[in-house]
Amino acid sequence: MSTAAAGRLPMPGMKVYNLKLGMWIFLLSEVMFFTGLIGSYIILRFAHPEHFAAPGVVLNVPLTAFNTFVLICSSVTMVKAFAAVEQGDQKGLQRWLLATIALGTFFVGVQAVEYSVLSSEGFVPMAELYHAVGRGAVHAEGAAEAAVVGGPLYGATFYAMTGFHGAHVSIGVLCLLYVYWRARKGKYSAASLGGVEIMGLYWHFVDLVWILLFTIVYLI
Amino acid sequence: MDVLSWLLPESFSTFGRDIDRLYYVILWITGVVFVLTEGLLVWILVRYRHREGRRAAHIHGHRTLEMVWTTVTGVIVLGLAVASTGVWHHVKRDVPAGAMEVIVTAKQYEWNVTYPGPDGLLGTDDDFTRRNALDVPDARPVLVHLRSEDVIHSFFLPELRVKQDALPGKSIRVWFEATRPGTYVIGCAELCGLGHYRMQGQLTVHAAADYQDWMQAALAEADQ
Amino acid sequence: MSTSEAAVQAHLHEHGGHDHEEPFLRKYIFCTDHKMIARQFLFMSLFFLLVGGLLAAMMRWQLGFPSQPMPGAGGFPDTMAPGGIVLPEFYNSLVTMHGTIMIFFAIMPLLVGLFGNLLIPLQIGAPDMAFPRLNMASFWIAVPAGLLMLSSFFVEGGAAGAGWTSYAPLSASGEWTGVYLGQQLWLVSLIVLGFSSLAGAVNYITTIISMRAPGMTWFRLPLSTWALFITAILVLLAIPILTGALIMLLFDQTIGTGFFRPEVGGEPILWQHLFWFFGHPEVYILILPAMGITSDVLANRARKPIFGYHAMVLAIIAIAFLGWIVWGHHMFQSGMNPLLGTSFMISTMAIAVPSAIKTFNWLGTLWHGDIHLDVPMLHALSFVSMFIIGGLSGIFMANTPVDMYIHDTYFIVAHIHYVLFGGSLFAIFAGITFWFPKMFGRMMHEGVGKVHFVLTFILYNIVFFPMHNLGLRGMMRRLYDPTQYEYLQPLQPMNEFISIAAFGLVTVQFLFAGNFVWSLFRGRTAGPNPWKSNTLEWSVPSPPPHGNFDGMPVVYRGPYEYSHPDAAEDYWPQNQPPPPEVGPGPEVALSPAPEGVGP
Amino acid sequence: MSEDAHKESPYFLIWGVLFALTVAEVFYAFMELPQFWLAFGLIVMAVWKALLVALYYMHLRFEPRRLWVLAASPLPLAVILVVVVIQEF
Ligand code: HEA
Ligand code: HEA
Ligand code: CUA
Ligand SMILES: [Cu+2]
Repeated sequence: MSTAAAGRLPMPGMKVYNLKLGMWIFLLSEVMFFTGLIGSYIILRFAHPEHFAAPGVVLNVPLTAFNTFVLICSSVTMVKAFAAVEQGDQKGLQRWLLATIALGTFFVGVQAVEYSVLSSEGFVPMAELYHAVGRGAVHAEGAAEAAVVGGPLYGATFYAMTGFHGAHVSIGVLCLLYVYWRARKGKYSAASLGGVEIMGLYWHFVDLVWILLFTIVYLI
Repeated sequence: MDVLSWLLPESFSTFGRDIDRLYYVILWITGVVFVLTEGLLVWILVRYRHREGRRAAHIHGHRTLEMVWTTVTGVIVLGLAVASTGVWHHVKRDVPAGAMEVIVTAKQYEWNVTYPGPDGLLGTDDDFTRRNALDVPDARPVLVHLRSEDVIHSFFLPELRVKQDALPGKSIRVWFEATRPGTYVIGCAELCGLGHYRMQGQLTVHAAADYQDWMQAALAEADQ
Repeated sequence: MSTSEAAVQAHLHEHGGHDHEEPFLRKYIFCTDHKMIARQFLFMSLFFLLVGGLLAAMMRWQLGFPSQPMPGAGGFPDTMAPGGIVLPEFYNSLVTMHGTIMIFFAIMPLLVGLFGNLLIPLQIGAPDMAFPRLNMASFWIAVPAGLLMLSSFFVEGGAAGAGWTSYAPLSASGEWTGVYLGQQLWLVSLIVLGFSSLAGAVNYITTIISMRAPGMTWFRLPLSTWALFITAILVLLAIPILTGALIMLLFDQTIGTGFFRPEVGGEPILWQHLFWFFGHPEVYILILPAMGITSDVLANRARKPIFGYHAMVLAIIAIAFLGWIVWGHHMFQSGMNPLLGTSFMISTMAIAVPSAIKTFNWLGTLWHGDIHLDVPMLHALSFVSMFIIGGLSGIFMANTPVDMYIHDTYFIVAHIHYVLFGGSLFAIFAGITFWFPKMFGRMMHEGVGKVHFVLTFILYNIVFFPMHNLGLRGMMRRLYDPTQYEYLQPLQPMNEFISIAAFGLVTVQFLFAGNFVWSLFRGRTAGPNPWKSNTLEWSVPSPPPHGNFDGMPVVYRGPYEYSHPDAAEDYWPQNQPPPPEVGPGPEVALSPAPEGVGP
Repeated sequence: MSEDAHKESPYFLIWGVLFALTVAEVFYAFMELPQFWLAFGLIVMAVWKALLVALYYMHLRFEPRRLWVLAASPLPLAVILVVVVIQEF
């Protein structure tokens, strides 16, 4: 019986093995999840332009552009990790994985800083507490009301989208740690790299989502 | 039993007739389809029930038959859809000119109706508001600006075949033209909280000639 | 090569081919065998079906006998039913939880969790799912979701009461309903359940694409597997939309964001769009597997090939595809743009076309058949006839002007139950009785089964058919006390009558429960193939051992070769090698077909 | 399982392009352009970047056509949802 199964998985002629196929299928559902979030943002912004602000007025574009760059770098380190394991280069695999972990963590860290600065400036998701005045401007005593930029939908959609993306990155970092731990134990090789490859797929997907988010949320 | 009737209760608005007509067309179509399919099913069950020694035919399908029923169904339903668009646009989009306008504001669990007052204009000083009572003249289009203060309600005039959700934050235009004086029910058709079941008002349609009298009386009452 | 392969191999290695005692926990609780997970889903969802049925009974009590104390219900807490009299807010919770539990915790796990797990690997000739551990996780995520949902009855403020559709802003803030925690538990529960469904969907799709036995080409798949495959795609793409919307609503509820709260600029109608963009595919998730099951049972019990197999497959795909562009038909009266309404009416009507293909092909399958009216067949037949009724009532509602009158009335309630009870649940009864021997190695009792069927069929129609008429008289749904409206008072005798029949309907379900439990232990033992069926699951013992197949099955023909002139018997199993003279050349028969290789 | 084709993949070249496009986006966003052209240009660049990631880093370019189709399948749904709902406002 076990021979039967062994001869079967993957099927003769299969080009895409199960784990990778499964990851792709999972990513399709992720596409729909972000469709819901980003779609809602687009729709709400279209319906209530007055709730939103021009790029750079409230959000810190240079900082986030830099963070985008960090995430792109982490994509290239991830793909290098995969290339390394393809060549059976264990040391390279570990080194590139570590770099990816570092960059991913850094990205989340920057986001945390960004959040805390933004929220201290009154840019919060809670509708009743929203009172962002925009970068540069300071809350004048009592005049805060007049200077508010945008409206509560801005805060809510911003945090929902970037927050869920950040959660994806954080989960990705945790998974990367696990992959790294396995890599240290020598579990991957050129003939067995499924774990690294699907990790990469997830990571690049998260990067891809960020590319879109950065453009839609920060730049348009 | 009267309750089990498939006829609609009488309708008292101009477009009520059109809606009812569409309903009867569909009732006929689906009725015929229902009788044919269920009849066929029963007949087949009797005719081809298991008999010792009988063997089923080995048939994989029938191209022509399949084409026929696909096309026929397609033509019927798409024809029906296209034929109904006129009524739909008439009801939801083409608000007749010269309608009398009122504002109906829903809130948990009542209907507040704001009337234009004697000058016939909304938003002026002589506007007045009544609770759970909508009074309109007969044979004249009425345009309701439907609003809600809290959650979604649904403005339902069963006898006039009107139903429209009231959305908070929006003002939705609903119109109707009653064809007979009388009193009718205003129901709430969208779950809006624990008092949803008792959120009802009354629509009174006055003969056109009496409407000014009613307006005077209502004004006098509102002034007190 | 891949971990999944390793997992299955390790699994097979562990269990060997022979029986050896496994620890209880591994065998019954944390089991990765797809058949055990199927049974776990079965028991869980039958429990929830029962809960949903009891909630319905309480609702029917209030509707039939408004504000009279429920008999024997004096023990209810005062926040729900003081002295047994149902409070309006409790009624709203009952409606909400009845709809939610039935849809998400009874019918969906039965169709997708039970039949998906049971049938997919067996029918395609695979030893297990592609990801057995993920499969186990899928069940063990569903359980806490269910517990969360149930627990909401016992928290302060009671269970969610904004309808299973939870329209914002009613659901977006407790201030409108008085339900805070209950609504939040409802949201969290469905978010958690979503992960379970996703795990299942990923598994099913991967398994069907890549683990079919040699010769099992796409067009040799049994229709239940086809339906489950398309359903899994719908789950995969629809559930995340719901999850996203639920999360936003949860934020509105808890931290006070304003996505759906108009007082701070949010858009209630956006919730409706997101909900129904998920919701309509969801109702097809609830009917497609039922259609697949029905097809399998009809062909088998009529001993005839499916009429127009290819058309049946295409119709499933067409329904699934069209299902994505019709969601607006739930919102005709919501204040949506009337032009959108028109396009949604046209696309909705178009769904009648693939549905017609299915219906007529079922009739064609029966035509010239050799029809055995046993219990699974009776249920499958009533699926067909009830689905016709439910589908035809859909045409009324799809018509925008007519919907203006019947929207949110009992006409809709009738439609819901004709498609979901008459449709899905009857197909589930058919499926459970048909595959019971495969799951448990025993047959269900035929006599009791027939009595249960007859009584259910009659009572069901008595309960739900008149609801069409109530709707046509203008009776609104989610109405705690219809007698509050004067024009509805003449309907009260009918409501009372329906309620009494509904109590009967709930009661006769205990025949099924009794039969089920009795047959588990006492049923006649079934051989591997009691129904003389062609599909692969019947080529292995009942219940099948770990790893399912002894060696790799090879598939030579389609699943519905009943009464073939070249075969001696009136069935011809998919894996039975053809006799040398008539069989197709070995290269056709043995090489896995080109489509059989996945992407 | 991994085709030799993408061994030669120009990972760093793609990285350079992604970087350049990001910089270009930021500058473009702050140009005084009509709203439509602003959005249009930014979306083109974003989609371009996304495609690069999908094609090269996720190796879609080197996968069988079927996977390609699979990966693209939810996109029409996403477009339908947004395009339809936006008609409401
Ligand atoms: C399994 C579940 C299921 C299924 C399969 C369907 C199938 C269909 N549904 Fe239903 N529907 C629900 C579950 C389902 N529905 C639920 C739960 C709700 C309520 C949600 C809520 O508000 O709580 C709902 C609500 C609902 C509405 C909203 C009503 C309202 O709130 O005002 C509409 C409107 O168009 C609708 C239409 C249809 C149509 C056209 C089909 C079609 O797919 C039916 C097609 C089938 C046939 C037409 C019959 C067979 C065909 C023939 C015999 C051929 C010949 C036919 C002709 C020539 C017409 N449904
Ligand atoms: C699959 C779905 C399903 C099923 C099966 C049912 C079954 C029933 N429903 Fe339900 N119903 C809905 C889905 C369903 N319903 C939905 C979605 C709504 C809308 C909710 C909303 O508006 O938000 C609704 C609303 C609804 C209403 C409208 C309430 C209102 O608007 O105010 C009513 C009123 O009569 C009703 C009644 C009933 C009755 C009497 C049954 C009976 O048929 C119940 C019969 C009993 C059973 C089916 C239990 C049987 C148990 C077993 C067989 C298991 C036993 C075995 C073992 C334990 C081993 N339902
Ligand atoms: Cu207001 Cu229901
Ligand atoms: Cu629908």
